[in-house]
Amino acid sequence: MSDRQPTTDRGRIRIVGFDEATEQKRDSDASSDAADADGAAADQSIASRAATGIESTTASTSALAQPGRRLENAWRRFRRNRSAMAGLAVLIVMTVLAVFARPITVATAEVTVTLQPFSLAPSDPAAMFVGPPNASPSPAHPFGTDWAGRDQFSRVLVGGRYTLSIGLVAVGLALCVGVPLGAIAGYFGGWIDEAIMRVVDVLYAFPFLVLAIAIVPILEPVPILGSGYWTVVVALAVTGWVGYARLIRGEVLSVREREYVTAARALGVPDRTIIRRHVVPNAIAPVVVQATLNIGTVVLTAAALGFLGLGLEPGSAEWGAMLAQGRSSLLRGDWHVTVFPGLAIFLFVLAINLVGDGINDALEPNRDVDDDRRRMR
Amino acid sequence: MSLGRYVGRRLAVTVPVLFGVTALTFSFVHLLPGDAVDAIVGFRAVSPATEAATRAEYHLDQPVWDQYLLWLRDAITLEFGESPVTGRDVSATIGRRLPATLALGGAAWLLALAIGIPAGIVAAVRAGEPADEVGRLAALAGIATPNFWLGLILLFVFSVRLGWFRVLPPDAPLVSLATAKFLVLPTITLGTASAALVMRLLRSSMRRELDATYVTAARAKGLPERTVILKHVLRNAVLPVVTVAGLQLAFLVDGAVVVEGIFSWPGMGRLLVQSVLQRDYPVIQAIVLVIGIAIVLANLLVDIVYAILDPRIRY
Amino acid sequence: MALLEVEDLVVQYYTDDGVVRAVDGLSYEIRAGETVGLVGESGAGKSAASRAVLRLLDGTGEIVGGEIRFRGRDIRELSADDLQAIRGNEIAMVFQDAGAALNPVYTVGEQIAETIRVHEDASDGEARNRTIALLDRVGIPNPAARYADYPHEFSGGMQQRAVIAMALSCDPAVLICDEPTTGLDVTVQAGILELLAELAAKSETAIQLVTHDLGVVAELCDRVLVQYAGEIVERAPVDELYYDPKHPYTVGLLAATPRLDDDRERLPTIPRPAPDLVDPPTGCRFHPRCPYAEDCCASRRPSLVDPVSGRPVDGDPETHVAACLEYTGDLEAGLDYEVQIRDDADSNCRERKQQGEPR
Amino acid sequence: MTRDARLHERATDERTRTIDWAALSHAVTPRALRYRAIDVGVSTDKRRYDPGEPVEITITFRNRLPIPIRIRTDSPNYWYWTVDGLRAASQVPRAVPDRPAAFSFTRRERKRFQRQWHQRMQVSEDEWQPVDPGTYTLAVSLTRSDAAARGLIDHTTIEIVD
Repeated sequence: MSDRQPTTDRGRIRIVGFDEATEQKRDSDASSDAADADGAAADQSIASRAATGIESTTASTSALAQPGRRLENAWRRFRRNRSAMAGLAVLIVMTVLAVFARPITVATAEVTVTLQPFSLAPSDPAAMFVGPPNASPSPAHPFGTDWAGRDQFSRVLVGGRYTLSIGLVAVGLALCVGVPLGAIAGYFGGWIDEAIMRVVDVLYAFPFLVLAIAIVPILEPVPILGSGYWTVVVALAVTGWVGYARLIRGEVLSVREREYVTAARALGVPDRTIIRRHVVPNAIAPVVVQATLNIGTVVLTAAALGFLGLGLEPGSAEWGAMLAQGRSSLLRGDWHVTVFPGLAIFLFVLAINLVGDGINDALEPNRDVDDDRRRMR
Repeated sequence: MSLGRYVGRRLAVTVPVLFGVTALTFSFVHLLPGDAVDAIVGFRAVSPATEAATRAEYHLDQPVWDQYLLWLRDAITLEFGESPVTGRDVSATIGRRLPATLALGGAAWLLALAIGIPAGIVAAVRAGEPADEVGRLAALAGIATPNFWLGLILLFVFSVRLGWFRVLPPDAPLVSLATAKFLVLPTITLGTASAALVMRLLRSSMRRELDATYVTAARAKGLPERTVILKHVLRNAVLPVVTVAGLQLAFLVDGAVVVEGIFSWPGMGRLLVQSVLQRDYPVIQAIVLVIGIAIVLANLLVDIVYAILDPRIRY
Repeated sequence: MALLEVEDLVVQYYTDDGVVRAVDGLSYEIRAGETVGLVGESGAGKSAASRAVLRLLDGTGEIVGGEIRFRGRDIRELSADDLQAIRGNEIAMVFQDAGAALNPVYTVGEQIAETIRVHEDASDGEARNRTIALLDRVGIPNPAARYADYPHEFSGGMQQRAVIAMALSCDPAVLICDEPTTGLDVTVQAGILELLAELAAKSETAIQLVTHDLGVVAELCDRVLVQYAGEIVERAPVDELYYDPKHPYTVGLLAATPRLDDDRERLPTIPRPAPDLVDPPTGCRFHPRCPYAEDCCASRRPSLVDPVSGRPVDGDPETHVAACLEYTGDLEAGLDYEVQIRDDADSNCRERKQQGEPR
Repeated sequence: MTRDARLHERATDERTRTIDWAALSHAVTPRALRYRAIDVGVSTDKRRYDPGEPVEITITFRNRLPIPIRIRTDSPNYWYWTVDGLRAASQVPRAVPDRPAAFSFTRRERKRFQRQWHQRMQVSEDEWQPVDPGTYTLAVSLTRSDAAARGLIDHTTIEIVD
């Protein structure tokens, strides 16, 4: 078989007639020739099927058709994600419980304004000996009491305030620092980029918690930070911004090269406007995802600080601090003191992770969140 | 570009970062409100003679730039002086604590890999099957569990209730059966979250690689399925896991700070917390410096290992 | 007995929409040393058919019927170990995208040597030497040095040559090439085709060449199988197929092939998209797109017959057969097309063939 | 090709999701509820057809519940349509493996598929015959032996008039 000469003269072959026949058939189709009618109809149906694909009607099909409604579409995708919605529900419940745990009042010298009068928690979290010390869970004290006879249930509810607000505020502050710095570094490049990124590299050399621990004694003597709450927040923000700066710089570097940015530059739009209007909005999605996931990290770190006895005043109803107090009770065999605050942290961090994964899938379905997680920590 | 030149370029970037780390650590006492001497002696009232001696010891009487260089010189020769709080030599204290932390961290790291890698492989190969579902839920729980809580629970169940792992005799040598046995709980506590991260990461990167054409091509060559998975897929899938190794180290150090406290393990983390509570600044400074440099070097090492594993990176 | 015999092969994929019959009753055989082309549009099930030979179907793909006999043994019945012993050793595959078919983290040499070590009792040194010889054979310059190069250091054409070297490493009896030149530059394509042609001419390896490009087939193949909607519609020695195509689908494909001296304003194309294999047309599957289709085409499925005698296929794979009702005398108007041979020197010199005058 | 696109979508979905809610939902949903959740429907574009005119058949499966539902089927060919009881208008049985598989729906999902019937019956491997004018029943059923008892079928009638 192999000794055959290859066909070299195929360049001279031409088919005549097929095309003409095709044209004829088209014409006859148009005049709905009976013989060809069903064949033609079959073709149409095949064509229409190929065009529409297999229609599996879900909300997204119509939504995707409309451009410029990214957030709305993202929300739709998010809503269809059951785990993310479950996580969100947990977060909402925890927030409501924390807010309505005890009344919130704003006191000035003369007047006291009550912002929120409800009180879900049965007793003041700081009140001692509302029950016997180290009591096991009972109807009166569903989560038991700690060594000082304080009601654990009330303390866990109120403790959510620390955790939730520290997480939100610290991440918010870190974003305010990290996003502008990272965007500037990525957009302008050159020595500005070098300078900012070297600082980022240096801060990156220190583990999150170690740096926060080391900063606490520096911040504590600063008078305006007061009770220790802000010490913790600032310590976490100072250590947290580097991750966002790094992340958004990388995004900006790729967005910067897109046509619409070049076009805006060519039109003489000021750099500030370009960064604000064009670059950051297109680079922000992974940052939003990271920020959400980082609330979990920050909450864990804040709880660790509380657990180590750093930052907040001793005896605060913060979940980490409560766990630290529970350690000695635990060694005596009283398990309940540590179970409930720990469970609360666990639930919160779990929910944040579910929501973060959901936001990632909603904003950028093709991006793997674990890829970013390794760029942050 | 050869591997050697890649390493050279990478080193060139590392040096300024190392300087930055030392500078930041140095400026630590100077960032404190008030006079640095007060910070160093721990905000106590001291005699003028002691103050002058401290000033001289820490070169506080010289311009800041010279102070830094002198401090750096001392740091390079591991001369951190004495702790004003305990009066002990800082280098010697750290030298005693460091092996304990390395032992705990190393054990936890090995545990994380020993659980994370096989679990990740199994979950990826059996994606969608019960083994995968269970693994994925376990990983999620592992990431969300605060390690101090996990430590307390383990302590309660295994030490208090079951009495398996009792307190460590204070004079037990680091390399001994008693120590190894005692280390079981802290290692599990510290390694769990890392194992979960490794598993998740490896699973998702293996899933991606399994779809690649080279996998079909490897099967078409007649390689056994084992070889296809362990030689071809795993080698590619492990790359993203290597990139996290540096972060994992930072993560482990963070964890060690907490876990050492729970289990009263005499390591650097516990020393750091004690020093912060006692405002023992020279010790804090030395610990932070050691950790910072260790992580910078570890990241350098990770990048080199990555370049060896991924030939594309060198070009 | 032919080397590779595929008989009545059926491959199915399962989707929510129903069963996709990617390959529906495919039969062919390849004898030692010959080169057979499998031609058709994308979506005709060519790749599924060739991957099924090594049981390498992806996703939900499954062989549900037929036999694939290699040297008389049914590949479908083989154990995993026996199958591995055949893959890469007796039957090897060349993939379409060479860049993706090479593992990026191993050297090209290692990936070739690995195949040799798996199948033969060769030492590392022997495997290495043989690999270098193979790289040389497929036309990679300076093979000893390139042995240690990684895939990304090779150009696209060189990667394809390396993949061919990998497939040849154990002197396979059958080489299945799945679109080996798609996605390459024209000049690089020519080089690869030359390499394959040389291989077909000089070695005893049988080649199954899967492509949508009739030009590639013309240069390499001894025989051609034309696949449409999972079925073979025409089978012929290569010259007969080009000079005397019998099935309207083949005619359409030929008409749509661009030529160097083309003076036509636009290329004729076969109208309408290929059919959905979830719900293939009744009768002749080509009838909705066929310009010569008549009523009977929708209700009777033509089988492969000798166009002259109208009798079903005999055992000889060299026989030119086509599946069109024209050849069983069922069409009234016949097929009206002609093949013109245009001579560069004298374009008036024509060989005119008129098909199927009304009987 | 749509199949590739869908496989890809499935793969990414499977990669990123945190919890397999479909499996969880399947595990906790009572069997009777699962069957009742799925609504099977078949419709045509018209009631009456001229001879030879293709019949456009639309098959719809709908999950009424806001939870994912999986239904076991006797074959990976999850469903089939019939004309007067003949599968896919054919008297020739098709080789479909009879191993169990699962037809999966996301919450409130509606799957819609189209088929065409050219008013021809397949009478043998290679032969189709046009049908005579008259009334024909088009039906769709999940591939389960108890589909009728479980309500997993639907049918409609059309008329072919000369």
